[in-house]
Amino acid sequence: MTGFLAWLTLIAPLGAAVVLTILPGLRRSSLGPLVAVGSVLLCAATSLIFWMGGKSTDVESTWTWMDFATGAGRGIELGVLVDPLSKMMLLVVGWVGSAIFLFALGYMKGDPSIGRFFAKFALFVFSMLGIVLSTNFLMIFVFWELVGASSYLLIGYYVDKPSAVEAGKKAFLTNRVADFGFLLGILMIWNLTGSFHFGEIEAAVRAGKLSGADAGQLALASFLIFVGAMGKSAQIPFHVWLPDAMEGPTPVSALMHAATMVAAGVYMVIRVFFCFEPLGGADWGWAPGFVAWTGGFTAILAATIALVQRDIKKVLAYSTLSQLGYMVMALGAGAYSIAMFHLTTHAFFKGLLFLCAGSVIHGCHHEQDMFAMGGLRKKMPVTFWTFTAGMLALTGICPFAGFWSKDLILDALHAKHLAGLQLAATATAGLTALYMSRAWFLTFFGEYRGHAHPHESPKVMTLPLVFLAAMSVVIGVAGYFDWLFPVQGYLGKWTMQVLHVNASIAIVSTGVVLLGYGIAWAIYTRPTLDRAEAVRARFPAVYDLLWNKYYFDDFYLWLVRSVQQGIARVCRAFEENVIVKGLVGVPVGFTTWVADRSRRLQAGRLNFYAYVFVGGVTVLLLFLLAVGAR
Amino acid sequence: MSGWNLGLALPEWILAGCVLAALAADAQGRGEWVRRFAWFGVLAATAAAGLQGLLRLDTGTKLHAFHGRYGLDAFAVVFKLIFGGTSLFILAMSGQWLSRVDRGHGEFRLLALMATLGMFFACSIEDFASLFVSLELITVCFYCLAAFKRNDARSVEAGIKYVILGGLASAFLLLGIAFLYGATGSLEIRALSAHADDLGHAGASLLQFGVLLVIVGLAFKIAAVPFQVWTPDVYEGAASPVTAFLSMGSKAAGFVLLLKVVRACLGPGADAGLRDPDAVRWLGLVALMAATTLLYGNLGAMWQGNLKRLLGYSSIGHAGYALMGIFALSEAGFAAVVYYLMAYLFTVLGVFAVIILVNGATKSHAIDDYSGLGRRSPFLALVLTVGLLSLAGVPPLGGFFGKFLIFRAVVDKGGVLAYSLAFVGAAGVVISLYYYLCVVKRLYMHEPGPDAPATIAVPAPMKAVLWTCLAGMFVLGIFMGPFVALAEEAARALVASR
Amino acid sequence: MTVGHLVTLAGVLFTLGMLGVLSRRNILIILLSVELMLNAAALAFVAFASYRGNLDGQVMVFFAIAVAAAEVAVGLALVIALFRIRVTVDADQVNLLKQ
Amino acid sequence: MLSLIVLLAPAVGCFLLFFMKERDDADRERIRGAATLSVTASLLASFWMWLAYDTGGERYQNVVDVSWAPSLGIGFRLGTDGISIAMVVLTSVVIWAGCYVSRSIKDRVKEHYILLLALVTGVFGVFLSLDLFFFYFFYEMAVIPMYLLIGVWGSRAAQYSKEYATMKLTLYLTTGAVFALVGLLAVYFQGSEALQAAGRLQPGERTFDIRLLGEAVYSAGFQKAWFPVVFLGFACIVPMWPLHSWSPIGHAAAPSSVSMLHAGVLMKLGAYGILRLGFDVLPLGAQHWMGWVAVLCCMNILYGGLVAMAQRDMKFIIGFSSSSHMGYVLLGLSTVGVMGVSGAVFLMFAHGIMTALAFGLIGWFYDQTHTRVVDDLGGMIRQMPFVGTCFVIMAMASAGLPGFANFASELLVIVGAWKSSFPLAGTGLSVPGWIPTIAAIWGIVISATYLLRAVRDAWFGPSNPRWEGLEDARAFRHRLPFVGLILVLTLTGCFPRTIVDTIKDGVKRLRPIPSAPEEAQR
Repeated sequence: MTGFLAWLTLIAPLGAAVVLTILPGLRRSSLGPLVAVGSVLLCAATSLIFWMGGKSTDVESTWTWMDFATGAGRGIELGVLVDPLSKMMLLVVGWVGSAIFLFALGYMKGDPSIGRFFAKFALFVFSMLGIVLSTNFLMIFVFWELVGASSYLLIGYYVDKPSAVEAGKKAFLTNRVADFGFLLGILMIWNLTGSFHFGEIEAAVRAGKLSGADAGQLALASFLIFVGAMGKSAQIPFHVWLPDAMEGPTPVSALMHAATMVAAGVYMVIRVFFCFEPLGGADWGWAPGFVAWTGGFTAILAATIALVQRDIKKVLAYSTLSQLGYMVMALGAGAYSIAMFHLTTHAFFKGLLFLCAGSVIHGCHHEQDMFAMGGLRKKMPVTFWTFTAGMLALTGICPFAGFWSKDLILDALHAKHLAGLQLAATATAGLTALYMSRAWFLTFFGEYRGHAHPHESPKVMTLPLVFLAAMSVVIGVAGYFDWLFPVQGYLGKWTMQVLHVNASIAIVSTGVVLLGYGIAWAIYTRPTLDRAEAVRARFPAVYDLLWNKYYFDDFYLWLVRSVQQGIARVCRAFEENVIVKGLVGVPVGFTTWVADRSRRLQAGRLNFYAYVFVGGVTVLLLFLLAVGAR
Repeated sequence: MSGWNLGLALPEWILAGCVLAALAADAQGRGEWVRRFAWFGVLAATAAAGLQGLLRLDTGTKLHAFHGRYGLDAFAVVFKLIFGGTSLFILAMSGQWLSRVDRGHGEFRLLALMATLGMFFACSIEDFASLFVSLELITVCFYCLAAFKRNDARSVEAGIKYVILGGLASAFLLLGIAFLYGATGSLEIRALSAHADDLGHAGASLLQFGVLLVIVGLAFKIAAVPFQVWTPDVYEGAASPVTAFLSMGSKAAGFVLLLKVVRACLGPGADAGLRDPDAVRWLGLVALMAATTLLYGNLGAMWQGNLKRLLGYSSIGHAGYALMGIFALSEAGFAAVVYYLMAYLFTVLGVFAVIILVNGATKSHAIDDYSGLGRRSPFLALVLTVGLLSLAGVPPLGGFFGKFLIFRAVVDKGGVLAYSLAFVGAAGVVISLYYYLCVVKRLYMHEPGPDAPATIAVPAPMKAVLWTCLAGMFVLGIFMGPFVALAEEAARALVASR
Repeated sequence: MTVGHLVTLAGVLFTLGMLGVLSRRNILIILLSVELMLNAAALAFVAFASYRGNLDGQVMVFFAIAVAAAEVAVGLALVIALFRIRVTVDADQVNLLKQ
Repeated sequence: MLSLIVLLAPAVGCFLLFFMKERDDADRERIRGAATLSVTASLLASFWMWLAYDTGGERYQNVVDVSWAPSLGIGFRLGTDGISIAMVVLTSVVIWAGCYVSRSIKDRVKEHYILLLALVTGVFGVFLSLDLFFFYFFYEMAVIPMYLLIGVWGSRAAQYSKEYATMKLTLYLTTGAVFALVGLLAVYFQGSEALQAAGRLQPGERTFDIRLLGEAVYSAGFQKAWFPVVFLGFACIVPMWPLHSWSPIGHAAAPSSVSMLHAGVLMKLGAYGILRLGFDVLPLGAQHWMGWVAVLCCMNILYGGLVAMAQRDMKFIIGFSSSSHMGYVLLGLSTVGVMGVSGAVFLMFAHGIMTALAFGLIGWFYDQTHTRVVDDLGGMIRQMPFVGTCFVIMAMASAGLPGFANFASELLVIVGAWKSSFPLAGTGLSVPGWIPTIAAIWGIVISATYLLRAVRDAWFGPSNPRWEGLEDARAFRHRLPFVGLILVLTLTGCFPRTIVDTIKDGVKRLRPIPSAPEEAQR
């Protein structure tokens, strides 16, 4: 029964997307978007059923996609795997997704092609569910590509905005480059363990069949798989596409670039954690270390860039990057359950923050620059309070969700004696507090600097805000104390060891956060923002570095424009000259030359013809005499 | 062997009778009767040859007349049918061409009839004397035909060139026959194969020298390199129906005689005149001639602006392919040559029929004047295109299957020489496709010139010729079963002939 | 006079005729040289006939003479036609058809 | 019997069209109707054959055997096995769509359809014939209609005139074909001798029957010597790397329906020829030489992709992307393993449909804008939403998005090639499987790049005032071909087993393929 339910959850959003694309009538009617929202609500409902069912609902059913012997009697399969990890992720996708879909109904009301938007949105949910429920590497790669494609379609939704189309292409290509590494990793793992299926690979790795050389190869393979995760979860070298992805409509940014899609990378690493710690003992090889340090760098870097952003969605985007860095640090430290817990809490409060930003933008008639807002707490009270709840959760103030999951990560780092990373994490917490409170003060305090007249968003938009705010308060506590939402014990094999918030670390982190609030209060509550200008004036070099995002974009642009195009032009030149003129030109030229020469033979004069005739006879005679004279 | 049994040479008697009757009618100035006698003569002769073939189909052996000087077997019957068909087409075409010429209708048809008689006779020769006579009869008739347009400098020049070079070739041929006669003591072609080993050193070299000179004479007739220099000029100079008759009739006659001589001295049978040490040399010689003829013909044609001259070069190329068939020196090889000539018959005559019609309207043979023919008269353009493609050897047309059989025979022979010849043949096909497609390009992809005439009228007999050629090309390309059997029957008869 | 001598004579005559064709510019002389070559061949026939002792060679001579006569007749007619049009019998002038 | 219908339907259609008059538009409609009817007949017959194919049963099904020239061993033998069924279905779908797309041809419509049907008859003939002679007969027959179609109805291709393009294409194909002919004849003779020795033929009797020639035992030396000849003859139509310069120009110059057929089907003739005559008849030669092909096809993939990136004409981009995709097919073939070769055949099918869709769409907007240069086609998606969406779908499929047949087949090729090793004949060393696979995967990234850039430049972005008046494919018969192709692409993409099982059944029986069932990595 649960197998059928799982397949239904997966197929429902696809059905909605297909129906909306095929039937233009439905797409144009107001009923269209409801079909898509219905399919996500169904997913939320089934995720709850699975959650309630506990152990009894763990099921795995497979369907042979193509039956070629890829090892251990298995062909290339698509399947559905419901186990504690995927149940938790289903909850996140289902509930956060439903909230965001409802919000989108309101947000996109005026848009002429709303049906097309919801078709693509449902397609995205289908691909996300595919990743969550996948049973083997090939299937997860298939849906990995689908998620990349649907993000391309959604980011580039406003087709006549060239920047949106460019951002969509950038997102797709960066993901595709990372997927290059991912596929290589998959193939290497298949080479080592002889199968794509997660269960069989884990058995092979656990059985310790891998000798010394294989362990090195497995480390390389796991690194390549992590490259795939870096692409999707926007870690350092592949992070450039996430900020530009803000070109898409806000519900897209909320669902994809905050809650679910970016989390897919973390989820996948948790799903195949056995590749990262083959020997189980202290010696983990270099892969997990690399993972941890990537997370650390991303966290710090993104936090610093967020300080100088003027667009509210960009701030939240870099905040997401920073939080993803946290999760990846947890993965590096082996604290998979804690990373999953942080992923869940982050999904809720980051989704909330994005929706609040959406509501603010909607209110100020698509104005996204914080410096053109201000004093909105009076005009948009619900948005203000829900934004505050989200901010507190994000920065990690005690009762709110962020506090519990972030501090557990700090404890995990401490337990693993990774002092450097722990320091970086704490610093990031401070910076997070700084830029979030900066955004908070600029948007909601002081006078309204814009020229639109902001108004509170309608009920259908504020309701999800309230729901998410409530969740971001409750979920932290419930998860930590294993009350409704048992994180620690629930994930079984993914739990390294049950951790408890260490009082001293908690005090230090809260102190740093409050420090951040104080600094932001000092700078950004002045009515004329003169102090903000003063700070920028004092450190011009630092400001420029941060504003240009450490010149990653410029480096990539140079890489594409000169290196790649250069090679392409060289190839084209090679094609036109060597192949067309050389390989083909030379024989043709030779033939025409010979033809021209032989034509001259017909000189037209009679005696000459007689000469040719007699010459011919002599040549034949000589040939006969010369070749094998008797 | 003995006995006159004159009845056997019925087709030749009919033709000779009609020639005399036509002469008499022409003397009295009744041109109409000359035409009737010509048509009757060719039709009756072909019918007779066909009947003889049917009647004696069962007996594998060869029948003789004139005391062994005249043989009749499947090989002779098949080629008589080919020559009969050719001259029927030529008579129809010349009828169309003569309508534009005021004088000399009678002479033209007479000469054509006599040439046909010579060809019929050439099929059944058994000895070198009749070989020489039939060859010369054909050639002298073509001397006059080539120069038929007396007041056109180019036609006369063509005639003169043909006469002088033809004379040179006949001289070499005669000397060759003399040496063979000296070596073997008898004029029989069969004698070549019988006496080879007991001639002693002097006799053998005399024999080889004689064979070489005979091959020189015949090579001139089929326009193989290095004796092909005359072909482009004569083809361009002579009138279109004459060029058609030259490219088909005289070339096929040359091949008939060459096949008989090659069978006797080099042929596949154990009783070949030139035994192994020499056979390799002669094989190399034939291969060399085939390859150079092939390449010269195709390369020469690449730059031609005049369609008739282009067809002259292409006919050299086709001689090269037929020589490849002879190079194979096997029953399959000879069958391939016979089939190749069958396919060549319909193809080249179809193309020349179109040339005559178009020339009648545009008064020029330049390829540029053919531009846009596809729009002006689609049927002519279609026949010309199909003809050119069949010349190039593109399926589903006869030309392709002819070339296919030739390649099959050459590859069957095996050995480095054969494979390299096959690859040269392959290159030839590609080059030939290029210049044929250049003409096709003119027909369809270029717009008609400002002064180009509108649709060209096609009188009834010419329409019949065009449809028959078109049908012939497709039938020989697709339903090739029966025709292949016919060709193999002829080849078997040739190889088995004693 | 053995066969060898006669054949050599025929060969010499044949070569002379050939040289005449190659070098002379007047078409009539060229025709003449062609005739000479044909007769040389006929001579060779007679030589071999006497050597072989049967009459086939002799008969062949008649054929050769008949053919040579036919050929020269046509050749002369053409030369007259050429003269009427081009008023020349010079072989080098006869080069309208080339390339 | 079905194979006869598939072959004769277009042939009869082509013949009947001769007798139709083309005086006014009503006639033209009747001509189009007749052509489409004859093509639909072969479409239905091929689908019937596909559905009625019983996996695991007789190797060659729907066999027709008529002796044609018995003394030479030529017989009119038709039949299908797993591989040829996939190709026949591909051809019928592409020509069916091609006939609809050809509606935009206005002048000399009768000749256009006659030549189109003749071309298709040739292609069907190649895929169906089990006789070496008729295989070559139909293979050569397809070349000349292509020449006239491009020459008369084609368009300028960048700096090359259409006459140059079509002449180059025809000469290339003919050179390859004639080169292969010598090899085929050698196989014909050697095979007949081997069969005579094995007693399956009377002494002196020879046969062109591919089934028998496939079972003859050739000497290893012979196979190794003659495989390159046959392979190179067919490789220049695939096109393999150094011999590919005709294909992009040919694509660009051809009218849309012809370039659909050309890119969609003609390029598969070469690969099919390699499979049917190279692999099945000369297995040792295949295993010996295919290592080099793996190296060359890396150039095919990377080089084709990079040059496509520097192109500005849309048809050139698709043309070079086709040669890059055919690189995958060659990689799949060079693995000489069940998964690799099945992936290659499935990719031939998928790529055929996808390229046909691409050229159909390009043809649609080219007829109105008369320019294909990507820079001056801006923001057309506003005026042509339907065609635009189809183009994006096509670009996605071409870039290897799952859910389309291209991804599934490329996956098979890559997984198949990963573990196989490629011995380099003559040098003794062998290339490990992962090097060409890395090039292949990187090729996917490159293809995504230039396709999305083309889509962005041509379709998205601010709407260019020049293209105000463009009208979209609204009428049903205008949309039918595109919808049909996308449907086939998605159905075989989501449920690949429907066609891959048929192909696998055909590939398994090829001689060089190791048939060990538990052959894990192959």
